[in-house]
Parts: sequence; structure tokens; C-alpha cells
Amino acid sequence: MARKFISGNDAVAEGVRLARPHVISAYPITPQTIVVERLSDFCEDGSLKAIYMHVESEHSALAAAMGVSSVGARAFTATSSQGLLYMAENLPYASGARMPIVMMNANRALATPWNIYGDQMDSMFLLNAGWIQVYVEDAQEALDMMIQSYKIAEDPRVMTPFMVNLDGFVLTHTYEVVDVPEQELVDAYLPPLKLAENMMSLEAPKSLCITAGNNFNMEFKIKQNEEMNASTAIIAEVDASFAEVFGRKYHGLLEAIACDDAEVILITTGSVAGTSRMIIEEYRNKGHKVGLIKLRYLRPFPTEALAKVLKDAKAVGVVDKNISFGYEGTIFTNVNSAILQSGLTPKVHNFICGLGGRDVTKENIREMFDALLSSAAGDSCEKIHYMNVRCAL
Amino acid sequence: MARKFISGNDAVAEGVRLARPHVISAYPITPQTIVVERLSDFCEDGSLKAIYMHVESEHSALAAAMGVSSVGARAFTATSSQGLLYMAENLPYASGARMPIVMMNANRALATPWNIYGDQMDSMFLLNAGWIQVYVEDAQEALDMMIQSYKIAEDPRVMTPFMVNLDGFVLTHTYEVVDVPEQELVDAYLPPLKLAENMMSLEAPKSLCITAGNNFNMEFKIKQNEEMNASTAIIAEVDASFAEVFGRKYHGLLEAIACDDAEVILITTGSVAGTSRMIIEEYRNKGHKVGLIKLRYLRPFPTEALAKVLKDAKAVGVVDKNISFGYEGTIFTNVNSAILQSGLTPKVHNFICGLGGRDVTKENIREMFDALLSSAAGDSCEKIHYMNVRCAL
Amino acid sequence: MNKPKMKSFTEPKTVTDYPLGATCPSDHITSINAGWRTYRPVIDQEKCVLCMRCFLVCPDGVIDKSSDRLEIDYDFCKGCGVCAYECKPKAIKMVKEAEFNG
Amino acid sequence: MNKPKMKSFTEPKTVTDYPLGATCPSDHITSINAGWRTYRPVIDQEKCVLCMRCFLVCPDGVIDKSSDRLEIDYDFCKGCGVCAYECKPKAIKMVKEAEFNG
Amino acid sequence: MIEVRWHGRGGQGSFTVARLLGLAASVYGGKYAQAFPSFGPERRGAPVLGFTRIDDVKIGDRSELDGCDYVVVLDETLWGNDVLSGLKDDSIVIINTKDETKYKSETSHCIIAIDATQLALDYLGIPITNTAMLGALVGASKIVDPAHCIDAIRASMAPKIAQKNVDLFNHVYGEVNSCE
Amino acid sequence: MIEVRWHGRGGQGSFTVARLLGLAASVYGGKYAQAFPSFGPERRGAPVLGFTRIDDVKIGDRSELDGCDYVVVLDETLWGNDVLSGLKDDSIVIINTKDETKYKSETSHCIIAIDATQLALDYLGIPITNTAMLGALVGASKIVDPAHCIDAIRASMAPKIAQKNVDLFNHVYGEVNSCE
Amino acid sequence: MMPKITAKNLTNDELFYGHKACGGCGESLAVRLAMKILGERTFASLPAGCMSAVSFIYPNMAFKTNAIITPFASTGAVAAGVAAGLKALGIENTYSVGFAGDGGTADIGLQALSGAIDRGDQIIYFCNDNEAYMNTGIQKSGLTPYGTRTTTSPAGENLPGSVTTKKNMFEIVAAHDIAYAATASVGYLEDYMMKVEKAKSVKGTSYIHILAPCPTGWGTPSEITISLAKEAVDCGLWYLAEYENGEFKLNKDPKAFTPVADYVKKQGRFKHLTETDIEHLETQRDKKWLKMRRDWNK
Amino acid sequence: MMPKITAKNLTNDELFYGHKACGGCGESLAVRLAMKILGERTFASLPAGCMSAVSFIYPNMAFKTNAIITPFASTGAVAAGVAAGLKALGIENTYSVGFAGDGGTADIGLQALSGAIDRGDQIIYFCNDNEAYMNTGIQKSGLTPYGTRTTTSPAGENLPGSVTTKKNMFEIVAAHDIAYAATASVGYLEDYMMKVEKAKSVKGTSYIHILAPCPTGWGTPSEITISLAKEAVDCGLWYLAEYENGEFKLNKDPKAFTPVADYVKKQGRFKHLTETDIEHLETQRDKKWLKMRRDWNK
Ligand SMILES: Cc1ncc(C[n+]2csc(CCOP(=O)(O)OP(=O)(O)O)c2C)c(N)n1
Ligand SMILES: Cc1ncc(C[n+]2csc(CCOP(=O)(O)OP(=O)(O)O)c2C)c(N)n1
Ligand code: SF4
Ligand code: SF4
Ligand code: SF4
Ligand code: SF4
Ligand code: SF4
Ligand code: SF4
Ligand SMILES: [Mg+2]
Ligand SMILES: [Mg+2]
Repeated sequence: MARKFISGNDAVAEGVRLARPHVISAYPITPQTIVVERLSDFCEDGSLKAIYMHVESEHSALAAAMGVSSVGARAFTATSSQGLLYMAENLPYASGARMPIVMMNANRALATPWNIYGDQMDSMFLLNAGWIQVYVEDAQEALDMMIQSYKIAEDPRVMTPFMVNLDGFVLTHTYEVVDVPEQELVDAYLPPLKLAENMMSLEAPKSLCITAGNNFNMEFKIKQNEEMNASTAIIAEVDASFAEVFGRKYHGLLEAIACDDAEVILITTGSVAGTSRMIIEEYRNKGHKVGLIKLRYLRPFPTEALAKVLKDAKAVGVVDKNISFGYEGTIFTNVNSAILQSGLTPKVHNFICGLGGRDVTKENIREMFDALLSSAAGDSCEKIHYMNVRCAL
Repeated sequence: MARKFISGNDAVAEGVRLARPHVISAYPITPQTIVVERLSDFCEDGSLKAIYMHVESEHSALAAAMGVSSVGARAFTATSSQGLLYMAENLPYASGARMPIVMMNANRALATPWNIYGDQMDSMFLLNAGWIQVYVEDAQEALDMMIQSYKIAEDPRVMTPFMVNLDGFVLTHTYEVVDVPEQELVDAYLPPLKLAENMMSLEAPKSLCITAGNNFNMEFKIKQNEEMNASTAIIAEVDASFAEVFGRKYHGLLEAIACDDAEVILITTGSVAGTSRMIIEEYRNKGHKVGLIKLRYLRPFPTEALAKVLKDAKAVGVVDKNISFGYEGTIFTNVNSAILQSGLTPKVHNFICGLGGRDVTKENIREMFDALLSSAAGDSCEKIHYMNVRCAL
Repeated sequence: MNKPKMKSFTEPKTVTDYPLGATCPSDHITSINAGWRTYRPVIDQEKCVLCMRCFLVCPDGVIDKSSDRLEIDYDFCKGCGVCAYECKPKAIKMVKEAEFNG
Repeated sequence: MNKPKMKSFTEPKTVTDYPLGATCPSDHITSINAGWRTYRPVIDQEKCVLCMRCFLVCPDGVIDKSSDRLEIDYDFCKGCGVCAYECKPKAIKMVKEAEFNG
Repeated sequence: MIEVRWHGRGGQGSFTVARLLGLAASVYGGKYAQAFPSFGPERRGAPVLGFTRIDDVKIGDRSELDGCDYVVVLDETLWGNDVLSGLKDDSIVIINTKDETKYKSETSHCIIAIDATQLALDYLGIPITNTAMLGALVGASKIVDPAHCIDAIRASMAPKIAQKNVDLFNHVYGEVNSCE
Repeated sequence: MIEVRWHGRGGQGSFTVARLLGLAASVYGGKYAQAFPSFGPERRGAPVLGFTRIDDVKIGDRSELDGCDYVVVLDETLWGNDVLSGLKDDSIVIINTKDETKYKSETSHCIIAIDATQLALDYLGIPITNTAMLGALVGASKIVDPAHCIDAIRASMAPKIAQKNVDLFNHVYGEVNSCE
Repeated sequence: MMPKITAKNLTNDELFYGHKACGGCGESLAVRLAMKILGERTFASLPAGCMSAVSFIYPNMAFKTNAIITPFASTGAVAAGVAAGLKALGIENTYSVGFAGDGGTADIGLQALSGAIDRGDQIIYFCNDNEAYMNTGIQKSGLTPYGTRTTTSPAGENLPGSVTTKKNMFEIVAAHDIAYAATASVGYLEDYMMKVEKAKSVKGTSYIHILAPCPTGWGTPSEITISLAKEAVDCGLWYLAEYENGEFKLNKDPKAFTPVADYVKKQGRFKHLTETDIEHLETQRDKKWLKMRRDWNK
Repeated sequence: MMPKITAKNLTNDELFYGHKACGGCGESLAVRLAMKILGERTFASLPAGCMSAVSFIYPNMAFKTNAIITPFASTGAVAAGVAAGLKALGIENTYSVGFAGDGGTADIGLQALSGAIDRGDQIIYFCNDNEAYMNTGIQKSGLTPYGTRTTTSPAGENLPGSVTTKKNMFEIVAAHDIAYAATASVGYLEDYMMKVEKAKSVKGTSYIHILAPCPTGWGTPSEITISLAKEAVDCGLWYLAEYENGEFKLNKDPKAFTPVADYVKKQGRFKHLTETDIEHLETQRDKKWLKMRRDWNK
């Protein structure tokens, strides 16, 4: 194991190198670029024996990865924002075909206005794509998830493409200490991809990405949904086996922090979870019964896990670095549905923040907890809070 | 006024002709094609004075429409399914720029598997795009909404692109009686587009689709969200003024049918609303307190209107012609969030049907009402029901 | 014979039994192109000089040359008439299908 | 002068006051490219033969030829040195910016 | 509500006639109607279906036909299970054939037979049988006024071709009997 | 937690040094660190910032610095409000200049001045001042062990260049005083 | 020299069988013959279009070899990915092949094709050119000739059908300095098969552009597909050529052309063309041949 | 003949001012001069890339005329839409112009450009070629020359930098039989300005491909931008040509080339090249010129 002081993007590249994909096809876009730059270095210096394809667009980046995956080779791609949307057509394409492609997405705002900084509008846009979506909190988790992601995606019970999301700049461009595991350990943990029913081979020629008319189509989709929902178990399983081998665990679908007796709970994803950890300590020290959820997976959505943690909360806040225009934050909508179905009736609040790279300050997190506490105490307050706005509405 | 026996696609084309766009840019895809075929006929025969651009892809179809709209001309495009996803990048682009483009989308399943029939996975994919989304029930509504859509989209308070969705085949290819209004009436109702602040002109040169860094970006997005939410009022206003001129009204954001004393309510969109109307009558005749909502707009989402109608319901069912893999039907998720925030606690059920063009039968609708009635009566039953599946799970 | 073996298709009994992904084995024809034809190509073996042009030009590949006389796979022949049109010695006749139905 | 008039920018007071769409008037420079330079181009008007090459080649267009001698808009000159490098009579010198700061 | 199913092959105009019937019933007959095709990835030559629904009130139903009152078969080679599926007891089958005996022996439903191909060749010079079969359906069922059918034909075709089709329609309409 | 802000221009290596400090503190010093840049659409020549955070425990905080303990200015032409913003009372400002008088007159904060450009020219032959400024920061603050800085420099550069930078670092480190 | 492939020595094995294309479909013949020459170790990538629509209808699969439908825009990229995947896995002696329509090549798939050529990916790309978007019902594509009536380029009082000319795909591909490119026609099948055979041993990307009449879209009787495709070449509206080692070559340079009018009048899509329109087509043809003869006959 | 535009008679008005490009940026000079010649009634469409990134930073807008940033892939389509909108509104005597980078033209924007040319849209399209994706930090594009070190085509023990050659964009565009196309260089500015002036009166689509050095990405001192761009032409690695009325023309046909080594050694991106690599570049160059001279000098 080597300790390195590297950025989130570097950590992704290190993780990918350890996972030994056969082909990398990607197109540059800020703030993802460093990942593919490092990977092209690794391909050049031979430390990664992979073919690097300089594709001419993101649509082709994922299309090429599909070609790679269709013959049973391991594929990696990475993108962000406009690039993710430019390849949008191919995401449900790959998931319907159940191709275990791994993609790193550097979360970034969507034009227009143009903006290269981090928010999560891009990946929230793709929630319906049939891809597993995980959001990581730091560079270490980013590296580790490159390994876990292939392990989960290629599990015969899952066979589903996997998107690993890093908050743009705040994670992708921040350097921190990362432990890089030994190649041998990873090799033992993540054996080469085994040829599956949905892959082409000379021995048993296959037709892929076929047509299923109105007579058969619905059953294909139901199967996909049922198996994706069932992947929650494999996600937990892999996180546990990973912990055994590498000594780090991430608590599967979500991590609950100080939630046991919490009266108010804040739900966060990605880097905001990190900042919130500090504040939760501060508030607990002051005697407030506050809890924090780090929601790691948005698909499959952890309905049950969430219900369990939230069951005694009086007020629940959801942090969204995105808006579904004409409604509310997307995570808020998703969480609310799970809450309603669980029969819980906490007060719910949506904290919209960090759009276009706007700083999410420690003070903002305090404001959120304060709002939740006063809501739990019975005060009525706004459902939707925009945080850190530079002027009045 | 002329009565015609035409298809939903024909009706769209007639409506577009009446709305007099300056430029049509579109790319063929089943089941949208007939719309653009008719429009190219109209451009040829001179009954529509518009430029028809044979673009080389959907991404360019919407990009060209953005160019058209950016100088203050009226733009129309149409697409479906793969085409809608291929232009995905440009949807938030146009909405961020607040361009009042109108698009017809023929709802169709997404590959893979390939399938040309109707479900709503395509437009549900784009809910976060910042476009107004309406779903119509029949050819007449399709025609009428082409006129209303420009009226709403171009309202200075709204200035937002508009997507009109028709269920593929079931609406696009079904012929029925449609009243085609007089051009003069439409001209009076829908005057030419007025140059707005976000359009280029020689008199006041503009820079469009600019960059707003982390210092200013968030405010742009909040403005967009607030004004999109506020467009609910204009939608209702336009529906009312339309009714005055043309004698037909659609009840704005949603239509509530027999909901006043309903104990169970089924929420539908598009063509399923039509079939359900028959069944609701049948069940009411049998004395069941059943109600029906035809949800017309998904963005802006009619949170308040919905809460008002649902307030006394004991069980609510949501019909989804889509799945967000790894979770549930997308409309279900959206409706549930609104219900939770309204403080209501009905039992909620999701009926997933019609995927890949699977028939939604009258019997299916009866099964839905039966499930809701038994749920309201206290029986526990599944949250998610797949309807009309040809084999066991 | 150049015709692939027909596969029997048993519909999956459960959703779980459906293929993984949008997949199907290749070389998997489960039903014939029944009744697409209005006319049926009939080879006059006497006239045929075995030039193999019809074999070459048939878009559906239904003319088999593995034996010493050509055979047409009528399960998949669409009756397009290309073979007859292209046969120089006019050894193929397009005959109204109905006459065979009777 | 070829330099556009600087616009004063008052930040919108409310979200509603923000532009409609991702829009801004063109010809809208609100702040100078302050302090990008390490070196400053200085024209020796004696040596200058008014060939206008520097005017032509300046990527930033900061050399103005509207009067009878060239003027450089130092608010936007980036000190790239292209003008000096391309001036045949060597009429432009690149002078360390610090010397002007003092 | 009256529901009609049309069986033909891609290229034979079976959906066009489904549409003509709906047009006749609605725009000219003052009723409500729906007409829609079946679609598949198969090409010209493959079997296709057309559907017409007619009712006195607006038709909200968007589901497929689950039964039908009339089945019209433009091409007798399509005879088989598909044609006979979903019939009610009193449904009527109208088929384009020279010889009805085979079909009568295979079903108990009322069969109306007409040699539409020959008549189409006589009247139009080409074997496009859809207006002939419309004549047979309307003659046997009286579900719409024949004058409205003629209006529909005239509105949908160039005048010269329309006239020939009207003549053909009239001929068949006059000749066909309703089910005994 | 110690927070350091670096001011420079695109191309001057101000983020590289932010990173070197983090590397020294963490991988070599056994503490935890974060280093991150500010980014903007402006190009080479435009002002940029770098940040370093150092702590004894894992740093979860992902928000921007809201105050900082040390400000290091690689290019004195950047002097101004941006440099002085967000300082605590006891924050220290380290600036690359020949002449500190101007700066001392404009702030009450402790100013450490060093002619890093001249020293860089002497040691490296080019005016890249970032390792010199690292030496100044560490010399004045002792926030990390200088040996760890040297390790970090050696790990990040080709040996020949590294040695020169180490010499430069050592020179400055030895010369700088802490704030009185 | 390669042994000539003829009807007689062509394998009897069919690798593309039972598809649901229209009777007399030119494209399906082009695919069928290519597959016979490429053989069982072929991996075929087909974008949306008639050929994929008629060949992968669950549970009926017409390809005997490995095959995949690609997104409409992605033939070049998926085929390149397949080639890269096979290479990385060490699976040798295979062909990664794309079969796209004219729309899927010259319009929405152009970029992915260009990218593959630029990278020199080891693929053989076929453009099956029936001069319109047929799968969606005969809309104008970038390869639809001037004067063609399609459903989006109607012919009427104001327009003569398509007003743009056919994109020069072959020249565009050649301008990439591709390893091998050729035009072909289902009217000249031995020439076509020779070109497919040639492509098999090319190092880098190959491109074969084959004119393949579509009875449905062209408004022609199904039996004349082959002879019409031959006539397209004989009347000079299409041409047989190759680009190899950086040089163009005309494979067939007719002394005299058969009349364009004869070719055109057989087809419903051109029925509306006037004498003047036809003369216009001839002028265009002559201009093109003048240049081809001057520049390509070295 | 058009009056020649020179430094002296060129307008003093600046329509592109205050942008945040690097000092000495070749692209920004190309845009600046084009705008001066095109004038105030220009509508500029710029995709993602350095030029848009540095010119539309709210609230600082560097264009004086109407201007719009387009999606990266959409320069051709947005500019065509602007042209169509203006035409439909009857707003005359305007220019709809696209300014895209090499990546935005030859890679992700190729298809939209091709579509516009195919339709004959009334736009002028500029490809500002700095031979890499600069805005994202110097990645290899389809127009990056052989042997270039970029962040995605590293030079090291196993690779000499980019292993593919520069896509022949000019020829690809010409193969579309575009109304007017030209190459240019910021090292030959009068030639460039003449070409821009020419494009103004073309009916249909024009394309101008200008080589524009990027000090940051090329690893060169900012002051040599112009002379380096001149040297690129003088050493024969770039060329000045036009395509008009269906014919190519070489505008400059040097008797002798200056040494490629001199050009290359000035640049950080080529620092690693060996003698053999440079010879390889020269061989490639000679092959290209042989063909250009043979085929274009009619
Ligand atoms: C992104 C996208 N846009 C549009 C379509 C619809 N579509 C499918 S096939 C097709 C036409 C294919 O035309 P061509 O490539 O010429 O092949 P052909 O059908 O003529 O063989 C179209 C427009 C699609 N599948 N995907
Ligand atoms: C769809 C999409 N993919 C990627 C990007 C990221 N991106 C923005 S500019 C750029 C590079 C531009 O390169 P080029 O076109 O050569 O212009 P230059 O910056 O060199 O002037 C890239 C990759 C984007 N904005 N959109
Ligand atoms: S083309 Fe005619 S002669 Fe030749 S093999 Fe076929 S049937 Fe025989
Ligand atoms: S009729 Fe057509 S399908 Fe049948 S054998 Fe002849 S060519 Fe083949
Ligand atoms: S280039 Fe030199 S001589 Fe010419 S105008 Fe400029 S300063 Fe004067
Ligand atoms: S130094 Fe550069 S920016 Fe300044 S005037 Fe000279 S050329 Fe223009
Ligand atoms: S429509 Fe044309 S291309 Fe498509 S299958 Fe039929 S004949 Fe072939
Ligand atoms: S990076 Fe290059 S192209 Fe971009 S602004 Fe700087 S010099 Fe110009
Ligand atoms: Mg085609
Ligand atoms: Mg570039």
C-alpha cells in the first residue's frame, strides 16, 4: 500500500489502473479531464495495459465502451455535465443491454448559463437511465469505488452499468491523502470479467441490443427493474467483502451518522456530507439531537434503509445541489416518495445549495440544522430553502 | 372551422400550421415522422410560409431551433424516444436561455431492447430539463395545445420552451374527428412573437448563452425555477382565454373527474385518461366512490392543485408508463412528494403499465380501481403493480 | 442446405427467465416468413444452365446450390421475382401463389 | 478611439432582476484586464514609421490608430510582446512593468 | 359501439379503408369514430391489421379492440386463427374470395364472400380491393350510410380514380346481402 | 486546523506550492491535509489562488476557506483587497518583494517580506518563486518540518531541479524570521 | 491477385437468413453477400435502419454470426469498440464490420465514422445506400439525389422534390486519407464482392459504399432491383471507384452513358421530373464525370 | 477584383475587445480581424472552446455585435438556425458566422458542419485551429499533428506523442463541394483578410480554416505567435489554399521549404521529437505537397 497526496481525479485514475480495464474511451471535459490525462499517461508508460481510444465525442465514448463490453472486455469511460448529456441516448441503451461499463462522472453544472463548477444537475438528469449511481465523499472513497464498482457491476446477478459521481472541483481537484492498495490484492479481489449470456463470442454467437415488440418488451423492462432493485443486496455484500480485504467500509447504500436518537436528520450526498460531519459534532456537543445521512446510492434507491433510519425523526432535511425546474430538488422528491410509502410523517424541508459551484459553507449547514430544529419544535417554515444566495428573491 | 378525420400527428401538423412558425427543423423518427412529413408538404404547397430545415440529427434539430429563436423568430421541432435523448444536451441549454421553442414529442419506448411503440420513458427522462411538459389525451387536444403552447411559452412572464407529448401510435397514429379552427381566429389569438430581452437584434446587440461563474450562476437558476413555478398561473390563464375564443377548455394543469366525494382516485396522463373515463363511469354507476385525475402538466408540477383534489382520498393510484429503474414509476415519485408535503396520508399505489406499447386494457383499469378500493377498505396490497404482464414474475 | 435450422421457441415462463439484457442467440429463426408471396418462383430444371445467377442475386438467399439442381426454400422466398428477372435462359417462372393453395 | 466604452455594472438587487435567460448586452466590458502584464510595450514614436503592423497583429486590438500617432490601451494590453516582435523598425520596447509601478 | 377489424398485407390498403370507414361515419355521418393500424417491423408483404371504431358518443377508449363486430379479410391467404380470434357470437366475417365453401366449413360465423379481386380488376384495372370490401361491409351491415362512404372516397382520392372506386363500391354494395 | 492561502498568477506555480505544503504535512508529516486551487475561465497571466489546509485529524470540511492563518503572495502586483480579505487578527502575510515598506504601511498584520524573485533567479536561473515562498512560510510559521518539505520537493521534481529548489528552500528557510 | 469471386465459387452457406425485409430489397442482398464473403468470424454492427429493424425481431434473429444493433449515430464507434475489445482480449482473425444506411452514414453517423477513420480503427464500414431514410418511411437524407420525391422533400408546384444534391460520401471518406474506400452497386455484384474481399486484408479502416435500390422507397417493381442498380451505373448517375494508397481509381469508365431518362422514368420517386429536370441531372452528371475522369484516371 | 485589405485601410473599430485570452493568443487575433472585416451586422456563434470561454464571462462581454455560445457540437446548426431565422424575419445584409476550434470543428462539430454545407446554409464557418483542445487543457484533437505531445497523447518511452496525423478538414469540407473554402494562417494576415472578405459575398456556405498558434498549448513564448504561424506555412507543414467553383487552388507554392526542425524546435509540444521523427514529418509533408501540386495546380 502506498500513501499519496493526490486529487480526487488522480485517485479515480489510480483506482481504474488497479481495476485493469481493457479499453478506455473518453472525451475531455472540465473537471473530468485529469482522469483521462492520467490514464493516457498510464497507457503510455505501460503501467496500465489498456487501449486508449481518442473518440471524437462523448456519444461515441460510451458507444465505443458498449462495443468493448459487448465482447466481454472491461470498459471504462469518464465524463461530466454537457458530456454526460451528449451521451444520454446511450445510457439506457447500455443498461438495457446490461453491460457492466463503469463511468466516472465529475458533477458539474449544466448550461445555460455555462459554468464549469460543481453541482449535481448533470447526474440527476440521468436518474432514469438504469445505471447504478453512487456519490462519493472524498478521494479515498473515489479510488475504492472504482474497484467496488466493477465488482458490483460485473456480478452476474447485477450486470448493470455503474456511474461513480464526484463533486466537481471540490472533490475532483482537491488533493488529499489517499491509500493506494497493492495491485495483487486488487487482482485477487476483482478477477477478470467472465463472459456472460449477454456478450458476443465465437463459441456462441449472439445478437445484442435486439428489438422486442409490444408483445415482449415489457417483460424485459420488468426484469431489469427487479434485478436492479435486488442489487441493493449485492452492493452491501461487496462493501462488506471490500472491508475485509482492504480495511475500509462505506456502509453500503447509505451511512447514518448519529441518527439513532435523532429528532432531526439531514440527508446529504457527496462532498457536503464531509462538511456536515463537522457540524453534526458541533451540534451534538451542544446537546441537539441531530443526525446525518450520507446517501451514497441514488439508484438503486435505498427505500428501506432510509425508512429504517428516519423512523423517529420529526423533521427531515434534504440537501440538493440541483433543481428540477418547475418543482424542487430531485433528491428531495425521491426521498419524499420513500417517506410517504413508509408511512412516516416527519416535516420535510429541501435545502437547495451549491448550484454552479456556489460554496456550501459551514454556516449554511448550521442554518439547515437550525431550520430543522425549529421545524421539529413546531414552527412552520418554508419547504424550499435556497442557501447562500447573494441577493433577495 | 373544418371538421376533419385525421390522426394525432396530422392534428399536430395542422396546429403548427395555424401557429405560423418561421422555421421548422426536425429529424425523422417513428412515430413522429408524419408530423414532419405533413409540415414539409405544407411548406411545399405554400400553406405554411416557413423554412423547412433538413437537419442531419436531432441534436442539430434543436440547436438550429435555438438559433432561430435567438433572433426572435418562431421555431418548431418534433421528435421521439432516441431522438429526444440524442438532443438531451440542448434541452436545458434552451431552457436556461429561456427560448420559447415548441417541440412535439411522440412518446415512445427507449432502447434497449429496441421498440417503436408508445411508453413515456423518453419524456420522463427529460423532466429535469427546464421545459414545460404537457401530455394530451386526444388529437383535438394535440391540435389545440400547439396553439396554447406558443401562447404560454412566449408569454414574457414564462419565456420557456414547451414540450407537447402524445402517446406513440395510440394517439399519433389514431384517426379521429378533429375541429380545425380558422386561421384568422388563431392569428388574432396568437400574435407574432415579440422581441424579448433574451433575443439578439441589430438595434440592441446581445450576448446569449453566456457564462456565469460560481459568483453569479445560482441566481440565474433560482430565477428560472421561480418563474417556471409561477407559470402555473399563466397556464391556467391561457387555457381560459383559449376556451373563450375556441370553445374548448382543458382545465389547466390537471382535470379532476368525479373526484369531489371520491374515496379512491386514479391519476393518469395522456391516452390512458381516455380509457379510464369509460371505466370511471361504469364504477360510479355501480356506486363506487372512485375519481380520476388527468394530470396534464408534469412541469411545472401542480403540487397545490393536486393536494386540493386528493385531500379526502383514502387511496391514490398513479399510472406510470415508465419505470425509473432501481426505484419506481416517475410520476408516482413526483406525486408522492407532493402528497407528503401536503400533509395527506392516503395509501398510494403505483400501476406500471403500457411499457413498450403493451396494451392498457379496460380490464387493467378495472383492476386498478379494484386494488385501490380494497386498499381504501384497509386491505394491504403491493405498492407497485405491473399490469398486463404475459407471465409470472 | 444453406437454410439455418429452425429453432423452437418456448416463451419464457417467468420474467426472470427472460434473457439477460436485450439478447438472443444468433442463428435463431423460429418462424417462417409465411405467405409473403403473391407469386412463386418455379425453376424449370430443364432450361436451367446452372449459371448460379439466381443463387447470387436472391436478396433472401433462399436458393440452395448444394445438390446438383437448385432448390428454393419456399418457407422464406418472398416471391420478389428478382431471380426470374435475372435468369438469362428464362428458366424461372413466377406462378400465382393461389394456384398452389388450391 | 477603438476601445469600447466601459460599462458600469450594478449587481442585480434581487433574483428577479437577473437577466431573462443567460443573456447580457453585448459590448459590455465592466472591468479592465488589470495587471496581466509583466512587460509593457512602449512605442518610440520617433522610430515608428506608422506601418500599422503592430495595430494589425495585436491579438487584443488595444492599439489605436485614430490619431496621428498610435496609442496603446494599457487597461487591456496583456504585454504579450507580439507588437514589439513584429515591428520591423524596432520601435516598440517591452519594459518591465514593475518599473511603472514604482 | 361498432368495432371492425381489417386484415390485409402491407401495400393492400387495409388501413386506408379502415380510415375511409371512419371518415364516412364521422365527418359525413355525424358520429364519432376512430381508425388505427397495427404496426410492426415487418415489411411490404407481411400481414397487417386495420381497425375502425364507430359510436354515437365521443370515443375515449384507447385500448386495443378486445372483440369485434365485423372482420373484413382483403386477402384470403390470411385466413386462419388471427382472423377468427376475438369474434363475438354474432360477428360477421367478410372475405375476398371466389369460393366461400372452404371458409364456411371452418367457422360457424356468418361469412359474406365476394370476389373483390376480380371486380377491382374490372373496375380499376388493378387488384386493389379495399373500396370493394368497404362496399361489401357496408352492404352487409348498413353500419354507415353508403352516400357517406362515397363522400369519403371522393374526399380522399383524385377525381378520376375516385369515380372508378365509387362505381366499384356501388356495385358491391348493391350486390351483397346481409347475413340471413 | 491551519489554513494557508496562496496568491499568484496563472503559470507561477502557486497551486503547485499549495500542494507541496500539503504533501509535506501529510505523506511525510503524518498529518492530514487538503490542497485545492481556485479556478476561473481567465487565462495565463490572470490572478489565481491556491489553498492548503493542515490538521491532525481527517479533514471533512469541503467549504471554501472562510478565514486563513497565512497568506502567501508570490507576485506583489497582486497586493490589494483580495490579499487582505478573510484574515484573522493574528494572520501572517508573506510577500515576495524587494521592499516591504509599502505593505507594512497598509496593514496591521505581521508582514514577512522576502525577495524571492532575486533568490529564484540566483538559484534556479528562472523567476519561479514558489519553493522560495514555501521556505519563507515554513521558516516563519514552523507549521511543518522543513525536512518534510524537502522530501516533498524531491518527490515532485526531477532530481537536478529538485536539488536546486531544495537549496533555495533551505536558504530562505534559514533566513526568514518568525513574526516578532 | 485475388481469386475472383463468382456466383459459382461463392459459398453456399448463408449467414443472414430469414429477415423480414421487403421482397426485392437491395440492401438485404448487399448485406447477405458481404456476410458470405466475410464469414463466420464476423461481428456485425448495425445502427437503426431497415436492416436492423428486419433482422433482430425477438425471438427471430437473422444473423448467424455475432451481431449488435447500435444507436443510430454510433455504427463507427460501436464497431471500433468491438474491434478494440477483441484486440485487447487477443481474439484474432475476426472482422468488426458496420452496416449502416445512407442516413446512418452521411447524416447522423458521419461523425462516428470520421472518428474511426481518423484513429485508423480496424473496421470495415458498409454504407448501404438506398438514398433515403427508408425504415421510417422514405424521408430525404443527405444522400438523396436532386429531384427525388420523398415524404419530406415533396414534389409539387413549388418544389421538384429534393433540392440538394447527393453528398459525396466517397470523396469525403477518401479525404480522410482512409486505408481503403470503394463505391459499388448491387447491379455489379462481382465488382462488389471483389471489393469486400479486398477490404478483408486492409490494415486500418475500409469503407464500401454500395448503391442498393429499395423497391418500396423508390416506387419500383421488386424484380428489377438488380438491373436498376446496374442502370444507375450505366447511365452515369452512380459510379464504381476505389481509393487506395492515397489514389483514386475509376473501375468503370463507360464510353457512352445510357439515357438518364430511361433510368429515372422507371421509378415512382422521379415520376414528376420534367425534361428540364432530367437535363439538369445530366448536366450535373457530366460535370461530375469530367472531374472524375480528369482527377482519378492517373 | 476586391480592394486589398491591409493594415492601413483596415478599420480602427474593434468589435472583439477585452476578452480574457492568454497574451499572444493566435485564435483571438483570428477572431478579432474576422470581426473587423465582417462588421457590426454580424451574428457570431461560438461553441465551447477558448474563444467563448474568455469572451462571455458575466458581466463582461467582449463581442460588440450579437453573439451566442452554442453547445460544443452545434456551431454549424446554431449558425444555420440564426441564418434561417434572420431570413424568415426579412432581416437582410447580415452575416451568420461560426467561430469554432479544431476540436469543435473536426471532431464533435463535424456532423453539424457537414449538415450545414449539405443544405447550403448561408453561413461563414471559421475553424480556429490551434491543433488541440486548449480550453480543457491541451488534449489531442483530430487536428493534432503527428508527434505532438498533449495531455492525452503523452510522449514517453513508448509513444512519440500523437500517433495519428492531422485530419484533412479542408479537403473534407471541399469534398462536400462547398461554395467556398480556404485555409489561412495568422502568419499571413492579408491573405486571411482577403479570404474573409471573399466569403462575405459567397452564396451558400463558406469555410475558412485558420492556423492559430496557442502559446500556452504549444509551449512557445507569447511574442512569436505570428512569426511561428508564418513559419508553419514556410516550412510546408501548413499551406494556403482555396476551393472555389469546384476547383482547388494553392495560394502559395514555395520553391523551397524552411527546415521543419527549426519550426518544431521552437515548441515545447515537440521538444521530445528525434531526428527520425522530424524526418518522418518531412516525408509526410513532401507526400502531401506532391499531391497538392499535382492535383490543385491546374
Ligand atoms: C437518434 C435517432 N434518431 C432517429 C431514429 C429513427 N430512425 C431509425 S432508422 C431511421 C432511418 C434509417 O435510414 P437509413 O440510415 O438510410 O437506413 P435505411 O432504413 O434506409 O436502410 C431513422 C430516421 C433513431 N432510431 N435514432
Ligand atoms: C459536449 C461537450 N463535451 C466536452 C466539452 C468540454 N470542452 C469545452 S471546450 C473544449 C475544448 C475545445 O477545443 P477546441 O474546439 O479545439 O477549441 P480551443 O479551446 O482549442 O480554442 C472541450 C473539450 C463541452 N463543453 N461539451
Ligand atoms: S439463373 Fe436461371 S439458369 Fe442460372 S442457375 Fe438460376 S435458374 Fe438456372
Ligand atoms: S423470388 Fe425473390 S426471394 Fe424468391 S427465390 Fe427468387 S429472388 Fe429469392
Ligand atoms: S509596427 Fe512599429 S513601426 Fe509599425 S506602426 Fe507599429 S510601432 Fe510603428
Ligand atoms: S503587448 Fe500584446 S496586447 Fe499589448 S499592445 Fe502589444 S500586441 Fe497588443
Ligand atoms: S423499405 Fe426498402 S430498404 Fe427497407 S426493407 Fe424494404 S426494400 Fe429494403
Ligand atoms: S490557451 Fe491558447 S487558445 Fe486558449 S486563450 Fe490561451 S493562447 Fe488562446
Ligand atoms: Mg437509407
Ligand atoms: Mg483547439
